[in-house]
Amino acid sequence: MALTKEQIAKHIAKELRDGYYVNLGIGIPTLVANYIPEGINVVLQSENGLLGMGPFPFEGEEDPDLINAGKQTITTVPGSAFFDSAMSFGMIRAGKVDLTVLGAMEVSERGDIANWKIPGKMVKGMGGAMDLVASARNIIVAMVHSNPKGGSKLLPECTLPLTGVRCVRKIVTDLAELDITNEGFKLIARAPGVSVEEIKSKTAGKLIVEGDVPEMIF
Amino acid sequence: MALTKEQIAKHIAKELRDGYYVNLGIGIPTLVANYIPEGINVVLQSENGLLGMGPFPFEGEEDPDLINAGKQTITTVPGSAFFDSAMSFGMIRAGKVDLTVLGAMEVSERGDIANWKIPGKMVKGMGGAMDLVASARNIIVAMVHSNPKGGSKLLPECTLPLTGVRCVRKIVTDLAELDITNEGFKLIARAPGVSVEEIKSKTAGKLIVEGDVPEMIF
Amino acid sequence: MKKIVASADEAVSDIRDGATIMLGGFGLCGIPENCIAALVRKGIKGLTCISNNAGVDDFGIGLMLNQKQVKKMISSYVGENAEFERQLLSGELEVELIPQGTLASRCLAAGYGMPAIFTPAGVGTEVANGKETRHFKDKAYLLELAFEVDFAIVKAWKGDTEGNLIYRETARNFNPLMAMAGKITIAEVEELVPAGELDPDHIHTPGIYVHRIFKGVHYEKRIEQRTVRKVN
Amino acid sequence: MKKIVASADEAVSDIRDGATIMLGGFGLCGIPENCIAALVRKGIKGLTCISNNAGVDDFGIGLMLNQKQVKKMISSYVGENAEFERQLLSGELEVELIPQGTLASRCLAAGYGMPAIFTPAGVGTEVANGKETRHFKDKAYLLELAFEVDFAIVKAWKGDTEGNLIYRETARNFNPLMAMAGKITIAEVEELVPAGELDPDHIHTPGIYVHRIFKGVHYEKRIEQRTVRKVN
Repeated sequence: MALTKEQIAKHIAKELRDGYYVNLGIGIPTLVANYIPEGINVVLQSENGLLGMGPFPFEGEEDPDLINAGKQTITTVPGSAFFDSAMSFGMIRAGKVDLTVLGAMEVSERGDIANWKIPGKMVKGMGGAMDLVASARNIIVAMVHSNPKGGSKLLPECTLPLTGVRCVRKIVTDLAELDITNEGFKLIARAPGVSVEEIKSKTAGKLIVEGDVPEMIF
Repeated sequence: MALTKEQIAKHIAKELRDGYYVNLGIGIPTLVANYIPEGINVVLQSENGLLGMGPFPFEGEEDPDLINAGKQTITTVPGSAFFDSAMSFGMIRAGKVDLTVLGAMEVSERGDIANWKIPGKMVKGMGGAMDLVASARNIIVAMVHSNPKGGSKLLPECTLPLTGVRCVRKIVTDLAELDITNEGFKLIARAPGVSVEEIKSKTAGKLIVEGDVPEMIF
Repeated sequence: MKKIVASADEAVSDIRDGATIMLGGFGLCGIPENCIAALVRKGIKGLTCISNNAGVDDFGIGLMLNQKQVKKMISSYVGENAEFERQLLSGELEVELIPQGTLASRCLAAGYGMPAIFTPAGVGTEVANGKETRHFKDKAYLLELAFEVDFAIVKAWKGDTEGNLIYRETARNFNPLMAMAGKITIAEVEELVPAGELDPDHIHTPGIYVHRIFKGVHYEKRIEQRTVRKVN
Repeated sequence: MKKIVASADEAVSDIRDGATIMLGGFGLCGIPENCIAALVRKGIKGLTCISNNAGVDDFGIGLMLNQKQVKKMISSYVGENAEFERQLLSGELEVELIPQGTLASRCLAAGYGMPAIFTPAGVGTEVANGKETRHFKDKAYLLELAFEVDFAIVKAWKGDTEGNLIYRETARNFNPLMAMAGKITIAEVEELVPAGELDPDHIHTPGIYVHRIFKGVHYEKRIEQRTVRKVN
């Protein structure tokens, strides 16, 4: 069975390590914050200028001066810090953010990512995505395996305009966890009940399957 | 009569305009702060990270966390701000400091300045001088006209290692006020009782004298 | 020299048709509401606006777009805004999209007197077109130039008569960077106090970067995405 | 992951002979007194020290110079220090002098992930020797590379358990810049408080840049030039 968005997020949360500074993109990545394993402390960075992002505020406690990069009202946790956008992207570029999770429209087998522009459609802009993918040491893409038309989003080459080149390290889709290797997409784990054959058929880029690929455990 | 250090400072203080941000170097330049004309507000910048430097503290009120670029204990005036060294030199480089006054060992007729290194002697370093002379929009040198051996400090070319090139705009010495022009040192004013001939004889670089050169008034 | 001006209208009085202006804020958070309203009243046209976003249909820079005052937007993310999209598709409006960190760094470069900076953002993408790419230790970077703008307009929480500014929470964002980048910088603040009332250790933008300051009024501080959690 | 360490000795325990370390402070103002004492106790040798100054004979980095622990100093201004001068003239000590603003900017570049910056400081002087000069709009700049250091050691006024730091007055100077530039950054603070006690708007160095923090003891805070005015 294909994973739900929540399960994709939960599986990615296993990558978190104690003390990590983490930047979570809009959409599925945001959900990762709900599944931080027990005993692990991570600090969430919001690239509009905050370390130590907390959950959404309770109704009536929204503060218009306190939003995240998705422009949502949020809160802070104890020990948070505010800073300007230059320092925010400065710490990202300097590799101080340990993990970045973001969505994508396409990922190539070399780790190129496209997630900001569809030719012919109104382009809203890259926001901070190009900075994040060019700089973060560890980039995980959270996305569904196939686009709405049923085409694979894991390709030999991206067809859409690129956001960054050779930067993605890992992809977690509704069907599988895959690492980007020099040889292509390496299958690390399958969604429960999803066969290697199904993943193979839905992955247009080169897929490497070594030995017995375990099922994810939730 | 040659000017005293205090008179050199007082004459330079006439260049101050209301609202100026000013950086004063060590030595004679520091004294300029004592002669700020009435009705004129200037803000003193200290490149170790302060805007709004005040006078020395009263005895017993010295604060070791509050020093100027000369490492002297100082105070602040109301409306001061602290910042780090990158921002401090950032505002200098960006031309936000209106006037810089500093000492020199030699100035050339093109406006080159040497004030940091004497070959054969222990070199202490340039500190912030190279940043200041390379960046300030308006640099006035305060110095005596001749070196201790009687040689001119206003030269066709500097003989000492340079601090900056073509950056000095004006020089006030114990004998004269001179502007740097495309043609050389232009005599603007004489110290009271000092003749054009004396200034000419003590200026090794090209000196331009046009019309009647007024005496300074104190 | 007094930096205090009486109103937003006075603060923007010498901004002319065709000017290039920067406006602080991220989304609708920390935007100079009073100055935007004054620019709309003033009715100047042909502006190039540098701002991370372009507002929404009826707030922020959207208000200027509605009056067709903007010739070109330079932003990292736009188009929460139907009128914006219409003008863009009809060719009335020009848009230059640049990565958010690059936007921030080009402001910083201007404020720190650095003519250009290197960033890896956009290497290998269409953002790199026409730009110099340079390698340092096997990593590729783009050379990006410092902004040069006539006016920067920012919003702070508190300010003093010397022009010192303090921002609040994530309303800081681009404001201190743009404050440093303007040839003329205009700051509107929620609270304006006499020099000496702000702790000099707490100041985010030293007054040397600020040329005009006034106390703004009637801040709406509209929330773009109101998200809440339920009380358990 | 706990950033708190018990002492200066624990904080510097893995700094080895031959390491490159940065030390915050300007003159004797805002220097990491506790860590310097621990480095002297530890007795490691062959250090390259990046710091704006080199202390005085019996305080600051001067204490490390006395023990001949320093192979090379990278500073903007040195030599308030007889032992320093002796070692320099005898060839025991190597010195690289760089303009103060360049020193600051090369730290900033490291902390902001910029491989290099351009500055006009030193153009046309011996500082420019061997460096790339480049013109932007007819003004010449030198290309200066970001620092790369193993350890940065800084002193702050207040810190919290997350590593957030606040500096006091001109004791800020190079400290926030060096804090950003270290692969490992060690902060000693006068007051160490639980997370949540510092106002997040007042923090100068966000904890992400700080790896180890401890409460320092017995600060001497020596004054280098005690200057006072007379009561009228």
